Amino acid sequence: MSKITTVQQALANVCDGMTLMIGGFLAVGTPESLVDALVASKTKDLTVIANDTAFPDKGIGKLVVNRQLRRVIVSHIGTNPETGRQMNAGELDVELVPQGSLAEKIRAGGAGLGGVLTPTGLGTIVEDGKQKLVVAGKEYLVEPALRADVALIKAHIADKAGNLVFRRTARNFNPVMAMAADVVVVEAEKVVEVGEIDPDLVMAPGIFVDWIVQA
Amino acid sequence: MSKITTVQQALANVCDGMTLMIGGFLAVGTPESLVDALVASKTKDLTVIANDTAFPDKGIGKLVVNRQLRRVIVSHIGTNPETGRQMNAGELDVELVPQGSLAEKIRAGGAGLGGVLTPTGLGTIVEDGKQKLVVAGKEYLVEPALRADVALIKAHIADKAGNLVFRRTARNFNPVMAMAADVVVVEAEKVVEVGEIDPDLVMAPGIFVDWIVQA
Amino acid sequence: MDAKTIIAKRIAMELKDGDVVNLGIGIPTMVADHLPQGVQVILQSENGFVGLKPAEEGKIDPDLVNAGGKPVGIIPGGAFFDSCMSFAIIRGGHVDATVLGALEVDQEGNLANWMVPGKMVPGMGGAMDLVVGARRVIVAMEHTAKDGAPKILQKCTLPLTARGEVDMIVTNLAVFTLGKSGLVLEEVAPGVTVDTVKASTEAQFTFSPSLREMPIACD
Amino acid sequence: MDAKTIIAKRIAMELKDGDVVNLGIGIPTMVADHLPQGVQVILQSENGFVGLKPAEEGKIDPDLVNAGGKPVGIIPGGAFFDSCMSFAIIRGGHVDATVLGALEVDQEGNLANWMVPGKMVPGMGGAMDLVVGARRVIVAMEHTAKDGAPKILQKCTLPLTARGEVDMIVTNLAVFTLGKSGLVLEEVAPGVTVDTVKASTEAQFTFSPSLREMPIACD
Repeated sequence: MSKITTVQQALANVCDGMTLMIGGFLAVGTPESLVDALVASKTKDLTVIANDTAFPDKGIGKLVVNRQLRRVIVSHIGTNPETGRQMNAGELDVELVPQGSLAEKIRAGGAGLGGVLTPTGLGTIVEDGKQKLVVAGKEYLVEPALRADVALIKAHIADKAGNLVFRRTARNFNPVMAMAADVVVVEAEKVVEVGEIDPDLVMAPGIFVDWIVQA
Repeated sequence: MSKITTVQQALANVCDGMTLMIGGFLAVGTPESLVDALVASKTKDLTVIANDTAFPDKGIGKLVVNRQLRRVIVSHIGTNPETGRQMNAGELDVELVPQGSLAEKIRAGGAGLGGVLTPTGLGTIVEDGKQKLVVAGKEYLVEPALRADVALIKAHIADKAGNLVFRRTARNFNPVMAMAADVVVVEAEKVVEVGEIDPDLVMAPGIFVDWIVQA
Repeated sequence: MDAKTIIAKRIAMELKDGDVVNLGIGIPTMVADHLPQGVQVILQSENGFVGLKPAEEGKIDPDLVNAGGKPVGIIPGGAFFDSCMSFAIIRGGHVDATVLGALEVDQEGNLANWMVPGKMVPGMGGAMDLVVGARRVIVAMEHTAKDGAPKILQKCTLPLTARGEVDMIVTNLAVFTLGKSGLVLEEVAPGVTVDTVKASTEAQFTFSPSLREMPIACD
Repeated sequence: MDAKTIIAKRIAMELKDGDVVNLGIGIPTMVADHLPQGVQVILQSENGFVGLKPAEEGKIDPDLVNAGGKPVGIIPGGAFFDSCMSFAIIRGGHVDATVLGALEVDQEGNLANWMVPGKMVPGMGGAMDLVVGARRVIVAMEHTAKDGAPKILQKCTLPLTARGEVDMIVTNLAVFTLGKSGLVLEEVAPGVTVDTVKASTEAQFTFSPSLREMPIACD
């Protein structure tokens, strides 16, 4: 069964109310074709887990502006004034998570861990409602794992088995999110035949990937 | 300051009673020149954290046979009868850790996490003496982080800044251990100039590495 | 057909095309040789890759071994990774099935396959993670010990590998499943009676409404 | 020399050759331009690499940006990685120093730099991890707010970024260290009196036995 599909077919996996992970850091490494199709689809009430809400006209920001999100779990919203506006107006639920904790929570979700123990956030409002634990005499916050229904990620190269190669800082959250969702859709800049990527150089193995869309 | 040094200089960092991490899986990916020099050095009372104790004449097994170890933290000792013999005779303390938990404990040590929450080992003797925690209604074992004084690892290629590339299944615990020790010594099959490795293809960044020895 | 081949052939029928599968040493390894026509699985090797295949003669690479340290190969489309990623794959539910041997299994799905106190303590290696993490855990073993003692028990006596994780037991005599209704006998091997299975099994089990003969072609 | 340059130059003197350093946006970024001769640091960028350098003209790569999303370059010997590894590096103590701005710092080493309730809530981004994880946390800021209100307080009033992690504060007026003996005034800027520092600082502090003038060359 081929993993290569169209943007429309790939997004048939996304329904109202679902939780999505979307790769990218200030829209660098965000699968823009998938986001654009999601905007066109008018799917709504989504929860998005991502590093940030990018810009009003770029990346995840477009979903915010189009009011398709009910909730975001992100480390940063400062570059998208619309996110702050909707948050202050009570229209969008914003959960802010330290960037390193966010990465570990997603990784834990993909790795079958219940969570990790981190010193990050101790003594801050990030503590609120979280368990704390002492290990070897030091206190840590328990940061529970995160998973999503669907992950939308961007790769530089994908082979037809879904093995992925990322490029420069467009890598960011993409490989980690590839592990942590029930359905993983990749937008690849380049699609190559199986066997063209040296197995030592694969950055995310194809077994994580369900669908590949050519950018 | 160059990171390239001799085996002898690199091992000047290892003293009696220290805790070492040593890369490899049944001796594949183990830095044999470093192990041989350690055998010759007669350093003793070492604690070794590794996947296994390999074979009596290969990899970490040589340190067992030479009675330089007081304690091993490993997932498997079945291929080295001498480890079992010393354990049963009360001469060597053997802590057995599930392989995946061992990898995560080392990673946690390198990543500044206090530990991870894993379902592995629940209901088994691995639970003994460990904290348990319920997250989102599921029970997990708390597996605390591990660190070492010195890590001895093997790479296929190192550039002179310590950026590393591993090969095939010789990768195993090597990149993870590179994060988790105060001093990291790499035995590289090939040493190249800085800039010769594409920064996208570095598997462990040079900032982890203190010393490089040509195999 | 010998006992091991029966077990391997029957388990091979459980695997679907495209499944990611981790096979233990011994009988489980033989499963790969008996896959039905048209079924290709992706073999995961816990020492750090997906896409395991037998080594090609004259192409031995000392850096490319399986979890038993033996030389193997990799298929086009395979991928190498470090031990952390390998067990993230295993623990994270990215392995569809693991097939492994057992010293004892019990009617609650508990598995013991890693140590005999005072005798054999090789270490659990990756077994505990595999049994907890794989979506399906299939035990492959001869029905009884060499001395005829049952290995499918009411309660394991040896230290456990994992608690309540076994989904299926395939032996040379029978196939059992484990689920909400406990241990259920699904199939008996050709020429084997239910009474024989009963006599060699200590565990309590029920009969599947669709109890049948193990569909093993005699080739 | 303007306030920002004084601060950047003074902090640059704290960095050692080979240090791995993460620089925040604003004054901290300027530190890289004022490193003493012979000192080269390795800049870490939390969006996923070490070896940051300014972008070369005509060589803009949309995939290569800093943590503020601006085009940059990478030095030979640099390396890219994913966000998990980036913060493993940060949290794991592999960053020798982080330099970042503050809204408030207090005499217990607490730092507030990520939100003003009811006003500015951009999110903490990577700041909380950086302040907890870096071996040295150096705060770079003008000594007082624009309205002259002190920013070095007895106790932070804004939501904290991290508790007790600040090691050094460098302002246009003074240099403080934070350790077991609390907040210690180490240096005052050329032409600035201790009384001026006192008047613009709410926190209680002691004087270093080696209190001196900030060694900033006027070039």
